[in-house]
Amino acid sequence: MISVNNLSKSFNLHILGEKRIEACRNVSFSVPLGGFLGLSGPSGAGKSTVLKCIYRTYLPSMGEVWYDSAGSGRVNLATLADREVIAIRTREMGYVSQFLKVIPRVSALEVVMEPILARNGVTRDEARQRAGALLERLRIPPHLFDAYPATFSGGEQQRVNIAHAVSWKPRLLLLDEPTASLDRDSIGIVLEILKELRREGTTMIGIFHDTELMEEVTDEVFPIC
Amino acid sequence: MQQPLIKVRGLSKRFGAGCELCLSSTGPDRESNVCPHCGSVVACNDVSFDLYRNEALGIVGESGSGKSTLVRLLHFEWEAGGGTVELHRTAIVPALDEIFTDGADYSANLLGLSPFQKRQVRNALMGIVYQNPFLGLRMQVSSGGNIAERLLGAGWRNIGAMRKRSAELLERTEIPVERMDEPPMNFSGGMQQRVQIAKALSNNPLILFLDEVTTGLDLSVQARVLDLIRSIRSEFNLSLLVVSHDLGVINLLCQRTMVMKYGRVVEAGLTDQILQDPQHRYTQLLVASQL
Amino acid sequence: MHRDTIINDHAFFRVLLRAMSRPGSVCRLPHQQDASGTHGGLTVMLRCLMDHEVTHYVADDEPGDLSREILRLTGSSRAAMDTADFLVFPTGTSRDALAKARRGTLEYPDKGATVVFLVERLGETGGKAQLHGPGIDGTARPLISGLAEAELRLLRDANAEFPLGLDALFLDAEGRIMCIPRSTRIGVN
Amino acid sequence: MQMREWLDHNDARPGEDDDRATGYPFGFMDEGAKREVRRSILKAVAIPGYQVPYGSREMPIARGWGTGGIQITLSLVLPEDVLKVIDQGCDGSVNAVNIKKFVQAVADVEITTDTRSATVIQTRHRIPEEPMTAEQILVLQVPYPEALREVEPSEAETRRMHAEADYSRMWLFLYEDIVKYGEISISYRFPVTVNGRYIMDPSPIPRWDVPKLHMADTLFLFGAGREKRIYAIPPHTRVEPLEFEDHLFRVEDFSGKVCARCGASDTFMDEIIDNEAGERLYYCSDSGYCDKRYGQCNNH
Amino acid sequence: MGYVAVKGGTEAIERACRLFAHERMKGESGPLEVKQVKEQLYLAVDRVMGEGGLYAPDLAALAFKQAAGDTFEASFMLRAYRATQARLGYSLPVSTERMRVVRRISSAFKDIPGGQILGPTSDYTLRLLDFDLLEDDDARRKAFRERLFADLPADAEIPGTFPKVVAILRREGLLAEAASMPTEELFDITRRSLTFPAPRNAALQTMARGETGGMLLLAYSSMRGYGNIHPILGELRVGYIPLTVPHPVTGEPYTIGEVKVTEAEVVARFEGKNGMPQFSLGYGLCFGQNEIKAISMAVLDRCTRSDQPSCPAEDQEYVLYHIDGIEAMGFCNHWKLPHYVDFLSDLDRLRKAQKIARQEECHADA
Amino acid sequence: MDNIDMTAAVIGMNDREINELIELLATEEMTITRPPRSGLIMMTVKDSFDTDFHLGEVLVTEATVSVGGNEGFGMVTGEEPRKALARAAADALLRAGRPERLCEAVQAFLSDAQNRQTAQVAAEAALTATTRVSFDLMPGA
Repeated sequence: MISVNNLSKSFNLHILGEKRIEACRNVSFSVPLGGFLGLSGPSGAGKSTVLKCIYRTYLPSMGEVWYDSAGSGRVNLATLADREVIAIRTREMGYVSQFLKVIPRVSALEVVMEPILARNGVTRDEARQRAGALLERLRIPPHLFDAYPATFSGGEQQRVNIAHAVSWKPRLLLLDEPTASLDRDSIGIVLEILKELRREGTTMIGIFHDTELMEEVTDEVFPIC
Repeated sequence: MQQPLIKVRGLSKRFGAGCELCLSSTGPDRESNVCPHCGSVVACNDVSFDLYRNEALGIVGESGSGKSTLVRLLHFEWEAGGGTVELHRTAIVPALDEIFTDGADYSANLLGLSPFQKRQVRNALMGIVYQNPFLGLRMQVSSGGNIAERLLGAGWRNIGAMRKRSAELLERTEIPVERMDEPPMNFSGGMQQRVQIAKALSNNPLILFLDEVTTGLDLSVQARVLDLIRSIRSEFNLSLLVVSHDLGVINLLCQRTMVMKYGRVVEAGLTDQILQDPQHRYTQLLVASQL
Repeated sequence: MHRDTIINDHAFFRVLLRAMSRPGSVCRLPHQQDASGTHGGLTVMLRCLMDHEVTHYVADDEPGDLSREILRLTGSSRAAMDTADFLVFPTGTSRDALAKARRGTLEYPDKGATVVFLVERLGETGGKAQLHGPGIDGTARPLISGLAEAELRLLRDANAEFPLGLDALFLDAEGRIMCIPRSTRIGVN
Repeated sequence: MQMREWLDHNDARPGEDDDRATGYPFGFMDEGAKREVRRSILKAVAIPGYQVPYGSREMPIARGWGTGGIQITLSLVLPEDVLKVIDQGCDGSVNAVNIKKFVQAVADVEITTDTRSATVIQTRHRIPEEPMTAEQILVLQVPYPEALREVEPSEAETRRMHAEADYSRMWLFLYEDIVKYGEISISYRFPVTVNGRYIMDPSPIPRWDVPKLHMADTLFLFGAGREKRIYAIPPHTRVEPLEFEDHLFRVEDFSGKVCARCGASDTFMDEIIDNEAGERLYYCSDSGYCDKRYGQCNNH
Repeated sequence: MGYVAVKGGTEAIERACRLFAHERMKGESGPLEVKQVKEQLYLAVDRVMGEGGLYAPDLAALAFKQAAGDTFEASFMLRAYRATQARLGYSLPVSTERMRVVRRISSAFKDIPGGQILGPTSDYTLRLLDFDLLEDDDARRKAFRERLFADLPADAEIPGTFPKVVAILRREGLLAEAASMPTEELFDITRRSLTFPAPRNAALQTMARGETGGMLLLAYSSMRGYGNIHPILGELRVGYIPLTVPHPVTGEPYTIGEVKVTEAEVVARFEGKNGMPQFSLGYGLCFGQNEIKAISMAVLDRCTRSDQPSCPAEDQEYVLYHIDGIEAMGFCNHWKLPHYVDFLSDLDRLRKAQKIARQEECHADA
Repeated sequence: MDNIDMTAAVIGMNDREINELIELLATEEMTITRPPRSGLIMMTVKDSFDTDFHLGEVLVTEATVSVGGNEGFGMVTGEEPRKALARAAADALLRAGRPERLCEAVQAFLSDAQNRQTAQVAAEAALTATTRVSFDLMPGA
């Protein structure tokens, strides 16, 4: 479903005297539909870079990222037009970062409702119900639903972040250390949710701090060095 | 794939007599938009982009980059020096029938219309919010009157109906309706911006131009205005063109961004890519100094 | 200028004014001693309006006699059809010149040209075209014999974007005039 | 003429025995000036409500005293015309008398105070009460031809507004009035829309007279000498005062007022302070009409 | 009380006109000859001709006498007079380089080619009342003239033409070239109504017949601070220029007389067009000797060419619409005419608005 | 004698002189083809940018006179019917070139007037010249 061919990414820092930083080099792998690939490697090896290149937050320097899109057919995400990338992000591709990108002055519940409302074509009430259930499952106490996540603890923020990413059931989900700041119980719940998603057909690529954990959820681990 | 609502190609504007060397002597590489040979200012040159329905496109750059010029050209306030702006058929309203030839997907070049037709296009499709509320509002005229002016321009002739509509919009933009008959002069900067937004929304526009709308406002006030813009965007199905020198504003509102410098577009891309993987030297500087 | 000539110009203008403010109605010009034939009546009529400050164009005027006559009597010089202030069509046809004549600008619509057609005969009723608009009480259907078939349609097209347009004046062989200014809506098939 | 002959006739120094007041040509103005005015009048008639700029000439009466109206009158007047001149409704008013004297001297016309028998009426600030006919021309003197000047001082900008029919600021002005005062505060010079296109200043006539412009039998010509504009309303032309669906145009209210002289109760009235106690009396503003009614009452 | 509408105005008007004439005549002095006005009050005559837009010294003197010394009224009479006169034609364009100079100074340079010629001017007189003029008579005048001509130095001669100071600046590239000015259609404001932006030649024509005081006021506002023009007089000239028309038959230049004019060229702050900083020039020219007007005109010419007007004197429409003395005085005077109807209509509106306000108060109280 | 001088000479004449000149001219058969009439000439000038503009109008008088089929044109500034006529008549006469005796007399008359005027203008110019500021060079300069 997704195949990365010879992906390289380097940064050209014009303002630091044309300094060049190589972030990853000649990475190739592929993931079948419904598969879950883990990326491993030492810190600084370029695992996050690969995910960001797939999501197109980074522009790949070389190589291809072929993706079998439900809406647009087979496309190369490395060179796809911005508007189409947005379309794929909107309809198919989710991304969970290490930290919640806090949208100011939006309540926890609304953060989670927003993608459901925007993508799944359900009523506001239904979206609210789904978002509430998900948050509750991730052990966010209901009295925090209407509070702004900016005021939450790190763990709480990350759980809201995960809820936001999975709530709309994306077709492809990119996970960049989603469990890094979570306690053991919460990690368990997150893994359960990911397994459910897989059962419903979501393809995933993930980076996990904990190799055991990674091996537990993924089909295959691809080392990057 | 959806077709763009407006297609902008080669939009250019020069102030001054101009000479053959203007274009080659200005731009980001030359670190100037003033032609050293004839003194003309190349305010913007060869700008092309598409704006889609219900999307927010950011234009970022410092003052003199040409980003506000772009808005003035698209809003028909200034005469463009060159380029085309075409409108998709789906934007058609009865008053604009004539600018489409039978069956064409896109209208005639809007920049070539008569001033009268441009006014009709603007009245039917566009709204604008300026950084300086003095440009967008009549400070001595009541807030309700400010909104009514656009309705009057669209042919409304019923005081009661206009006041009802004004009240709705003011309420939506969180201005106390009992202050409807007060002039914006009496209001704080944030309130003035919200009256501007109400006025810009009065004709149910498809396209809303936001020109540095939060610049100069207190942080807390900025936040309220931005929240309002975010919520009306989806509510009114607007296409936004957001001009700002503030990457935070762009990041919050826009999925796609263009970076301008000395009248040229130096980089365009997904907003998160522009912020996290800026390509052009100038963008890198901008991002580095912002974060 | 002689007093009688001055008063004569006033009288011509009064008829012109009446005709222009009541489109479709046929008015008779004052009797003219020195008006020899149609052209004589025309130039004497034009004298109350034209001088060296304005230009004219005459169609179908190969040796240029009529143009010279206008210059002699009024001081108005000749200009191209797309710049002239007054256009004269002595044979009742503009040969599409109407489409090229100056229609003014939105800022200055008064820069639109005045066109004069010489026709055979004018009548108050019996015409095909229906005229509506300012100066007309209801509908006017003037008869214009000797006007080329296409002209009214050309005039209607030239006047489609009010206030841009042309103001037309028709003069017949017996010294009758009738006007169709740009404010008049012309219904022709 | 032989030179000797000329010398015999013109022996005195020129100017000494030459009565300049009567030495002026018919219609006073030089013919070039009249032609310019006439061309402008015809364009004005053809584009109802549009202000035609013209090269206004100086007249021997001051700018602002009716030079625009006079130039129109002088460029169309005929010796057989019967002229009526009114100012504020009154034939005997200072300015009216001056203008009458002047036109009579240079055009040899008959003067009347009777609206019915006049062929050309020049007026300042009033339209006669008696309905006018298709045979008459009413020439109005205009101090400010630009209705939009109220909201915009720049000529370049008002011209643009007219070009684009961009009238929302004028309408806004009325809206604000209603919000502030519950009533449109424009008393005279009430703006009108002519033929559905141009907003026009009807000259400083009271609102009372505005409806007389609508679908009239008469041609109205407006002359602004100082501002150098001529405009017109042809007969049978729609002239609609600016109004809102829920705030209609209204004329001055004279309900219950009766002319103390002729007894009319359906005319525009002058209000006269009768005594030091400030008691009011009302008289017809149209003195010619009042005279006529008064004469009829006293004869019967 | 009887009928009070203003009637019988005719008689009163006649009498008022006669009374005005009487005021001029009732004193004991002998009648003022028009020739005396023309020769002895020549600056007033010059001003009237300039503002009237008509060069006719005899008529201007007559108008000045008839107006009892009111220059507004007098120039107004000239304007009205010209409305009755046919336009016989246009002169050939004449350059002031052909001026027969009677006065010529520059405040930019100490000495200039041709020299500073002070000519007839009151600039250097002490503004003390000269009581000798009370004793003015033919004998004294004769003696004065004889004295004046008696001590003429033998070598007192004056060149036929003088080089222009601005030409010197131009040669050095310090001043914008003539070619920098756009070529525009020649406008005649006496034939056509001004339209904006007005071509520069129309602006110059308007100012040439503008009212001296009004132009001074606007120019002064710019010199003083509402604007930024600090004029240095490149050159000020007074003198006579020939009036030449094409001969009606041969078309050859045919000189029909001389016209006295004042010309001012002011040099103002430089501008950086075309990459090269240069001085810019303002130009003033008017009928007769009227130096205040010529300088004011030059300043306003420069001001109204500003790219971005920032004060009244730089706003072309503002300047050109408000400097005509005849229009301004006429309109000011017209407020003396009755406005009964307007005022009554005003009253009606005010009473209505008050009634509404009172009703609202009642509602609020209730 | 060219046109310019003739105009200047006629304009500079006083009433007595102009009457004398006309009497002199009227000894010959002269037809006034257009009697003197006043009117306006719009004076066009050039400013320092070579921009032409209209300075204002000048009151003039014009007339045409014919002598033996030769048309003479006279135009002078001011309301001066006699001067215009004299100017036109002199023009016509000198164009016709006869009678020679009269031509000579008129030329002599005009040239006398011109000489008187030239002297007067020179005297005025000399007076003006005395107001020239003389800048003495500083010692050592």
